[in-house]
Amino acid sequence: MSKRVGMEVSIAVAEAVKLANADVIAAYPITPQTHIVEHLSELVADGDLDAEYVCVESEHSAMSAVVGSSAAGARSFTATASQGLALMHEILFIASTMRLPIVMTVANRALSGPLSIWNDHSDIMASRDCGWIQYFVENGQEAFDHVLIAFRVAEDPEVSLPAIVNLDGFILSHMIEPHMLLDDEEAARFLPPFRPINRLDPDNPVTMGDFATPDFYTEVKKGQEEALRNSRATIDKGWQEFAELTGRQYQAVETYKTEGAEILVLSMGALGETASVAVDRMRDKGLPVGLVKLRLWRPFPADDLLKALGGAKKIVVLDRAISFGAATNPVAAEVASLLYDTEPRPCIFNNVVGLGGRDVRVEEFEAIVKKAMQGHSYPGPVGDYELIGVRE
Amino acid sequence: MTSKEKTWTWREIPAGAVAEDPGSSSEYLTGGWRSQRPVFNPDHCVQCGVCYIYCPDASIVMTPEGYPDILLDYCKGCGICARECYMATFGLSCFEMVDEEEFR
Amino acid sequence: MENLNIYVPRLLDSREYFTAGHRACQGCGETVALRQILKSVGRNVILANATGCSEIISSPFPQTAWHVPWIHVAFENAAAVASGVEAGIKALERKGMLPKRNVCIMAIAGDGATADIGFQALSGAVERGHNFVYVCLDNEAYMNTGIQRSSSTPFGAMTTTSPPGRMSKGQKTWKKNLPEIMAAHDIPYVATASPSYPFDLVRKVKRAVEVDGPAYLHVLAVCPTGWRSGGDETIRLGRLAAECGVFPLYEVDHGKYTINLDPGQLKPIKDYLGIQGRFRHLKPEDLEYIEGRIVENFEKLRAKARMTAAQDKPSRKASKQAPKKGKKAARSKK
Amino acid sequence: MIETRFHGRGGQGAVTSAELLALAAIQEGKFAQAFPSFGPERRGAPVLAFSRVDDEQIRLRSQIYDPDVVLVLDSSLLEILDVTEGLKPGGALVVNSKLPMKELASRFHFEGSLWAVDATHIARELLGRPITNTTMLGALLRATGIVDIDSMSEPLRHRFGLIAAKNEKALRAAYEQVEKEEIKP
Repeated sequence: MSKRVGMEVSIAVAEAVKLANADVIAAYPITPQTHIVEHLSELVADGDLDAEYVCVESEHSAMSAVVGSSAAGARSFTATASQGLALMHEILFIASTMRLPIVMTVANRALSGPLSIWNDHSDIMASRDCGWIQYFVENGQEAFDHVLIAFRVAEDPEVSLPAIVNLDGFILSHMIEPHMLLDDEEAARFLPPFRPINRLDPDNPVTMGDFATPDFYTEVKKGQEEALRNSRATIDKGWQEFAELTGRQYQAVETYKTEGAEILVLSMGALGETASVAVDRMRDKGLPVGLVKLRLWRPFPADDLLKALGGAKKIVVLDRAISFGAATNPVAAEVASLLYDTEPRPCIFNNVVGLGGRDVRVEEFEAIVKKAMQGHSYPGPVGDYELIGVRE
Repeated sequence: MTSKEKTWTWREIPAGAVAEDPGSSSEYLTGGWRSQRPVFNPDHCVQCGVCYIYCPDASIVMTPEGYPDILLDYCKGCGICARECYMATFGLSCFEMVDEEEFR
Repeated sequence: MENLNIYVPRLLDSREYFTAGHRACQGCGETVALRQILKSVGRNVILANATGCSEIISSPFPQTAWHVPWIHVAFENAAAVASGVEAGIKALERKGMLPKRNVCIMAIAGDGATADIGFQALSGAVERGHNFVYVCLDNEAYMNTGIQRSSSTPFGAMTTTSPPGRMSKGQKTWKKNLPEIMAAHDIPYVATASPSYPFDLVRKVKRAVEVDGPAYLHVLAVCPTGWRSGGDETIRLGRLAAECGVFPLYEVDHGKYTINLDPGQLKPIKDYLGIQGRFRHLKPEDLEYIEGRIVENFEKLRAKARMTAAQDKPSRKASKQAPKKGKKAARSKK
Repeated sequence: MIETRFHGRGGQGAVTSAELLALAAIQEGKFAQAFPSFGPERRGAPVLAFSRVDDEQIRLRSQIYDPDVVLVLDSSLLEILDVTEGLKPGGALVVNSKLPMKELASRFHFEGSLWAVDATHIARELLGRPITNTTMLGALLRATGIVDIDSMSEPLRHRFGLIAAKNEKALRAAYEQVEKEEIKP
């Protein structure tokens, strides 16, 4: 039976990995991810989880080790943040090309320099093209659920791709809150044993990680791209089956009070919950404001997002990372290209908020929306963005 | 690679781009790299197998009788066999390196 | 030490696990080593290969020269990948998801991937005590990218990034002593080997596989292309390297040093350097300097062998148990 | 929703206080958050922790600026911090202090109630060491009623195991001994 338990989100994530009966965990300590792997090492030390816990000497080796263990056929997990993800960067691309269904939680944190241990999305945005399935979660419950969902989808033979569950560092990772935990039987029902599509096996030797000449590289990349795009059907199926088990229904794009909204706020991650409080307040004041939350970042849910954004005149896109020198910031860039052909084309107001742990308050959401309501430029502005709260 | 593989569409590439056929590099013939060919003289051979174990290209196999058989499809003509032949110590190497030209 | 290589094939696995059709240069020493190593291990092995010559010559998609399961991930992480494979197999076997079969996990990497870019991953993996064999195929430079110097390039050698010139004699630094660094990790087994001595190499591979815990093999891989030597000189150069003391053949088995080939009087260094184009620019005084250091280093090695001679070579049984106990003790201290 | 700010020094267990309160609330079926001030503070430095408790799901994830309740574990912090900063009018300040109530009260100028108890004394006596995080929770519960005092037993047991009983005893002692004074600005 599911039970409702108060615990730190990081601990809940570790408990989900335990329920997934992971075989290998390789990780390196980095704030604010550390509590996840500390708790996992405790679970292994106490015999509550029968897994190999590999205390690697760097994140590069953490990712390399789970590539090795996954290729050996073991269900493999790691977690990291910020510089750690940056150090893994090289291997992320190889893991997805090799179609190894590793699951990783990233406790999103700013990238150095200057060194900042606090939360934003610059770490994952720098690795967004790594070919992994990428989820963003809003609270501890979603984080817990998505570890299991991520394994379920990643290991589906139709998909066989690695997955990242992004949870905001500190804001979620260090938060104590209630979680509905599954029991072993429910988890086992949802997550069948891992049956790898390729495995390092002396009885059936294959060569993994070969090099491709120009004659083949394009075809290999095309196959990988198709696999990631096609994973969407399995992701939806995973969410559906999870809803049948728990009653908790997830979607790639979720909307909050969007009916009749003229202006929509688009957010990813934990920001969405605070934003929803701001929407409540603005709706109470009679403002036609709604909220759209992107749970699935890769594969990008273009159709769902088009549907969710359709009809709005103005869209406030919240980015939590700067794409230095770019036309616009990462999320806004995707949204702008998505909406290029819509008629009439809505106005996109791009705001960068919450860099390096800068708190985002309900009042700030309201101010952002108010400003966008007064904004007139059309079509655009896209390249323009506002860095909220910066001292001039 | 075979011409068939060269026309593989992306759908035909195995997931993860694994090479599923062990030892398939043998489809690729490296014999064309050779400018000199080892010519074997069985009269000198003591069946020691030194040539076999030192061949970088696995292009010497031992016959059931214990003599080396050179796979000219793969031999790159490095000359290690001629040089390392046990009998070469006595000036009686089993292999003579002969210019490929002479076999045209 | 064998001095007669007679009837070699009868003592070895006749199957080829590293097949013909690979793209190595004529006279490649690395591929001789790979053939011998795999004949020694047999088919019950999983290889994790670093980026480098051995990887690039063997795995052009969709072909492969390998008859054993093989994975290549990147340049600097063969040890980390191998440690993950080992952990995965261990977990799956313990959980009853795979039958127990004592498969050998082996990492293969060049000297750059070992001494330079992959050094951290190697140190980490052996410190953690994974049961695997790490094989460094040392051809003394980044041959795959066109002969750039590594920290394993010997003093004075010409490479494309250590060219001799008016201000330079070639490689300015002494070769990094990887086997000793690995021995300092206090792992069960460290050995140097050369495919010019197949019996010795084959025995060492078997020992490396047999010990419980990490084992490190440092194998000299003569590279005619990078060393500017004749393709047919490869095996001979390997012998000269041992006989001149440039590449001493020795092993450190649970701390006990054994020199496997001690010619007493080392052969003159010019016998070895003189037939390689990469040393052609060196002057007699340079050779003298090199010779001096090599003799000195060989003496140090002899001293270590003498110092540890009294130590009993651990029996097979003991070698299976002793490191385990040691590991436990070390862990509980942390 | 009741928002509480906890003041302590690194190592005194302010974060644990916030955590225990949230866990007790969750156990009662309520919704709660507890979180530290996210920083690299080390032992001895002044630290903050926060909690939110509500009957409905909490969606607010910004920091707490205007708490309903402020809890101070260490009276020496009163000298260096304005612990009443942002405290809502009518809020409660719960302080560990051995000063007579009148003297303590004279130091504050906010609108609300001041609650004080000599938690250090209680902790020394009942726990054998001056760690006041669990003791002060007793004062907090008396002052606010955020959760039922009996709801603390389980989180304490889970957290402290064998020494849970001692901690609960100290918590209950503070609950009994805490004094109140209304403060006017």
